Amino acid sequence: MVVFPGTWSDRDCGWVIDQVLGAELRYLWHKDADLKGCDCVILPGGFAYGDYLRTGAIARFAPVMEKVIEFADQGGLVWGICNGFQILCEADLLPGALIRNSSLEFRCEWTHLVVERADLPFTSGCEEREVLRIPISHGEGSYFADPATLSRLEQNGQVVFRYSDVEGRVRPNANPNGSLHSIAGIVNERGNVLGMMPHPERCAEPELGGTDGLKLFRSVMHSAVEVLTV
Amino acid sequence: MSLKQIDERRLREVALTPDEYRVIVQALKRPPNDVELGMLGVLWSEHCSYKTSKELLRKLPSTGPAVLQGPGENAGAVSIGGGWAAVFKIESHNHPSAIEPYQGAATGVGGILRDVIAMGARPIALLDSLRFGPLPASRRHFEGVVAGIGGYGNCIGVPTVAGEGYFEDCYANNPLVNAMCVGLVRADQLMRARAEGAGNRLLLVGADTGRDGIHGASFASLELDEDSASRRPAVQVGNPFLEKCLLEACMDLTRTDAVVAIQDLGAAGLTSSVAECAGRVAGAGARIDVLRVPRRERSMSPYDVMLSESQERMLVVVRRGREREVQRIFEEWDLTSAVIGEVTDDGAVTVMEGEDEVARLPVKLLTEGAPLRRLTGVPPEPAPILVIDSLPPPADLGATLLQLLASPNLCSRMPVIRRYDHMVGDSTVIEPGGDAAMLRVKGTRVGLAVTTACNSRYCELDPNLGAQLAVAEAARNIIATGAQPLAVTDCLNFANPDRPEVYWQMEETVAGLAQACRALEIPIVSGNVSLYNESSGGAGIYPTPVVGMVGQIDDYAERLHAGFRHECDFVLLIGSSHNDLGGTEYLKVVHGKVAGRPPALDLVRERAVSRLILTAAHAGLLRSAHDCSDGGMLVALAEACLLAGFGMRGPALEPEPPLRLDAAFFGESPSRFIVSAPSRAMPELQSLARRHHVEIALLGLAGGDVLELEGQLRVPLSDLRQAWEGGLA
Amino acid sequence: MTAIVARVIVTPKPAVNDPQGITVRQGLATLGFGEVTDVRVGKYIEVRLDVRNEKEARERVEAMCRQLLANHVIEDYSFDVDTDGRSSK
Amino acid sequence: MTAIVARVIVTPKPAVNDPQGITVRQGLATLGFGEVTDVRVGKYIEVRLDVRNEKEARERVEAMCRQLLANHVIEDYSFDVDTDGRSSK
Ligand SMILES: Nc1ncnc2c1ncn2[C@@H]1O[C@H](COP(=O)(O)OP(=O)(O)O)[C@@H](O)[C@H]1O
Ligand SMILES: [Mg+2]
Repeated sequence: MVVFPGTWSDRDCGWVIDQVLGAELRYLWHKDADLKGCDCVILPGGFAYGDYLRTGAIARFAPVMEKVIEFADQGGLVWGICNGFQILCEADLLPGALIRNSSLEFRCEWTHLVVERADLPFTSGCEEREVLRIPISHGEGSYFADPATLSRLEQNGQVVFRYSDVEGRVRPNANPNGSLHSIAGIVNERGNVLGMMPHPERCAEPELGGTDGLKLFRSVMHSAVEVLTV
Repeated sequence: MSLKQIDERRLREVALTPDEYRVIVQALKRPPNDVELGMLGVLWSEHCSYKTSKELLRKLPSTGPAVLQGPGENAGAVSIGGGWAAVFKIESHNHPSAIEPYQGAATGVGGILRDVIAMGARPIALLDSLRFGPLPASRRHFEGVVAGIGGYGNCIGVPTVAGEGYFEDCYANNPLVNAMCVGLVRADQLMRARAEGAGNRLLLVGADTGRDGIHGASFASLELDEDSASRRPAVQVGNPFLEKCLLEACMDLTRTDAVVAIQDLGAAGLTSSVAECAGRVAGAGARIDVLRVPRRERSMSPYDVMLSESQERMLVVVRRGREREVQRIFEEWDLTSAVIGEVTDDGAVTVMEGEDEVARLPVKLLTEGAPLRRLTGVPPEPAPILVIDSLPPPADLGATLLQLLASPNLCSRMPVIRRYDHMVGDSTVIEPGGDAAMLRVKGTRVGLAVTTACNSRYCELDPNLGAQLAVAEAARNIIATGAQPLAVTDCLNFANPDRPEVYWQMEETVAGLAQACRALEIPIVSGNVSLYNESSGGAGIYPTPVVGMVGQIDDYAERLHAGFRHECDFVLLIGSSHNDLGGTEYLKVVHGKVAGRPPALDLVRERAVSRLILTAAHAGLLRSAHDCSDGGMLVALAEACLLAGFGMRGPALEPEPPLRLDAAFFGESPSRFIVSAPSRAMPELQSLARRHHVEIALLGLAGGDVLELEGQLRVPLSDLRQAWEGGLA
Repeated sequence: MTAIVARVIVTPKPAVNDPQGITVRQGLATLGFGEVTDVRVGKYIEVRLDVRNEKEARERVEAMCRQLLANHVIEDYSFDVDTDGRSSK
Repeated sequence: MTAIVARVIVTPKPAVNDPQGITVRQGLATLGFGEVTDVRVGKYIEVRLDVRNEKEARERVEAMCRQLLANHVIEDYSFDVDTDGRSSK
């Protein structure tokens, strides 16, 4: 779990990992120069460096990011949630950019996501076309990429989550932020770097309104163990 | 020393009266120099000295078995079980928000967070209680304030989980922005901002000091007038990112025993934080050197440094010799810190500029020297009488309900709530939108319910009763979640107290708060006063005593939501209805009147109803509970449907005379709840109600997609939703 | 009617805190741009408008700045206008 | 060493939709500025730096823009540098 100054989902994600799942958790400080042997690196939500200038722009240059990029290049699992997704785009680990919500407003609300890829280490516990209910919380989560990049993403099946209605239909009024192609999460070509705007750590226990988020954490945990035993 | 020798303009600038100046000269046996005058001016402002309200506030009950810290510290604290303490406080940022809505509201949030952090607690929730003039004219204020609160809270990662928003003519020029923060700390690690131990070091941490907001405290103690424009640089720009780092660093401080105290810098900046910190320890003083204060701008005078209200700064009292250890913690977060002085035992605040002494004032003179203002209250003209017999009965109940649901004072708050991150922290087990919100205390089963309440229209009509009703409503919000009310923090917003009617309102309000809090056994552990919410020429605001309350439930698995949970559950009205139409939203919206007496409150009945609800909730008899407040029973019923996503069907409601039909539906009698329960729970519920001497009436069965009372009213849920969700558009 | 483009720059007033500027300067320093002594971050607003002449354009843009584009409590503004009406394309 | 001020303007690329610009234009229209045909909102960044000469300043600021100040996916940038080093003070 990487912590930048201004990160705030670190403790929430950390809670799910070690209290709900009982997995082993290490915090990585933005000044750290190694990844302490982690199997999966999570870049959690927040406002790293205040998101000043642009979301993720300054965080992308934190010392720890050099190691994260190396790790990703070697096929390590990297998972960016919300601010983490924005940082991954700034760091060019994922294509495109996240711009201001089309409403120009911050949005914190429950959304539905349709799972387009269930064969990834992050989604192996989901069914393809399954609809997940996961909240968003961001002011700049509108996914943008140029047409060529978008069609490459679509062709390669790199779109992992799309905003949808309860039934899984992708429709403009189910798109909370104006993302192109209703994109809520994408993966890199190799399939080891995932970025998503919604917050799965906020729905990993029934008392918080749902447990769909836990499916993603479980998937990651199992994949990490598999990678280890292979 | 005669008054002639001091320029009157200069006195006005520091907001001191000639009388106050005389007291200063007498106490010092010399005229104060310019820096001293500025320091006294800010600390003697109403905002810091409470010179108008102190006497009154003494009447408020502040003790109770759960109280760990009452008024007098940066925030109050109560024990919530499991070794944890809840720390909370409410504060106004009305004047800055009137001038610059976004930054005013944002820095209000920043300020109240620091009060909680100073107690060693981690903030876990924010609440905002807001009042504006009617839309659309006041949209700029409304949009700016909401964006500012979200801008700060969302960035720092503390959820904004509850609050209020009202729209009334009286707030058009004087919007109210009251922010409340709740934090958690282990009870044995609760900190107090006391400057103990001569020789201990004073460390200033966080933002560099600039020329922001000089005289902000005095500014908050004046009426807004034409001149306010020229004082505009008094508005500050907040940096929530910096405060997030400050917050985390302060939490890290608990790892060391090198820290004696933490004090936030708020209104009146360094001057007040140093003086207050020293003032809490008999005989203590402080000596600081302004040259050691890190600055944002060149050529700042000692005056500027002492009075600057730059945000995101904290004063830390560190054991002598352990400075490096503490500074290293701040360095880890890339925060600037500087030793700017030390604690002394000479009972004075001494300000040096290098080798030169630029100010030296007795701590007691600064913190307690302001002569109390003894004002007299005179009741105003009595409120317009309401002859309810003259009110025509509602022609169409359904249409009236829709009209009320669409009223900006009653409609859905979702357009605001969704702009606040209300989930961060993974603790929000009751989301905003119902009555109180609830946060779990991670690692325990304890739930903390939080709310704010105040119907200022009631307070305008009868400030004493209005204040009681505010306490009762806040308590009911807490009880509706199944939690037990624990303690209150209050923000007393008034117009200009120099007007005898306003001072009378203050007296009555405090009497009402005290009475209700005593009767319900809920102590007031912190609060804030904001006066002069009045524009020259224009009218002042309604008396607005905002009541912030926290409550506790041992196991949050037993919590109740406001919306119905299951179709086919029984829907019941608990409590009795009377012809309480005075001051209601119905009277205002439908009949265009603000008149009459507010709804009558019987605190003994209020307690009986609360006990019934809590007993039933605890026994697992209830599926949901929602308190009836603004808009009355029918609005509460519609809200319970809307939150559930399904309707309710029941027989026509035939009130027994002398209860009028409009009062039964839209009257705002307090001490009532709409609850739902599974059929099997009915016998036990009925006998419980009998035992508590509380009325219980079956309204119908939950379910379907209409709200229907046969032959009386039939409205599709979609129509209700359209009215309710569009009210703020 | 002439198509005119006005380029408005809105900056935080000199005495006003600019957290964004401070953070960007620190970011630049981390990246090795230690020669940077100060950063202020403001807004750039490009307004295209149809008016009779440049003089009218100036008056109108001045009015826009005062009424909407700048928050005069904490911001200053300046602008220039240009008749070519193309710019930044 | 010379004190130099660079004024950097970062604008959304034409293909990126600019909801802020649209909202500002609507706001202006409501206020009676119907003559406004288009608004784009970008950033203005004023960087002060100590360098040997203007040429070095240009190179350094260009590097800052490429690395940090603008995101090439969504933004364009332009800047000028000025030796007087006073401006907006
Ligand atoms: N209306 C009130 N009721 C109870 N306590 C109050 C009230 N107003 C102020 N206080 C208490 O008086 C003290 C000083 O208040 P204030 O100046 O607002 O605090 P701070 O300096 O931390 O901002 C605090 O302990 C506060 O809780
Ligand atoms: Mg305080």
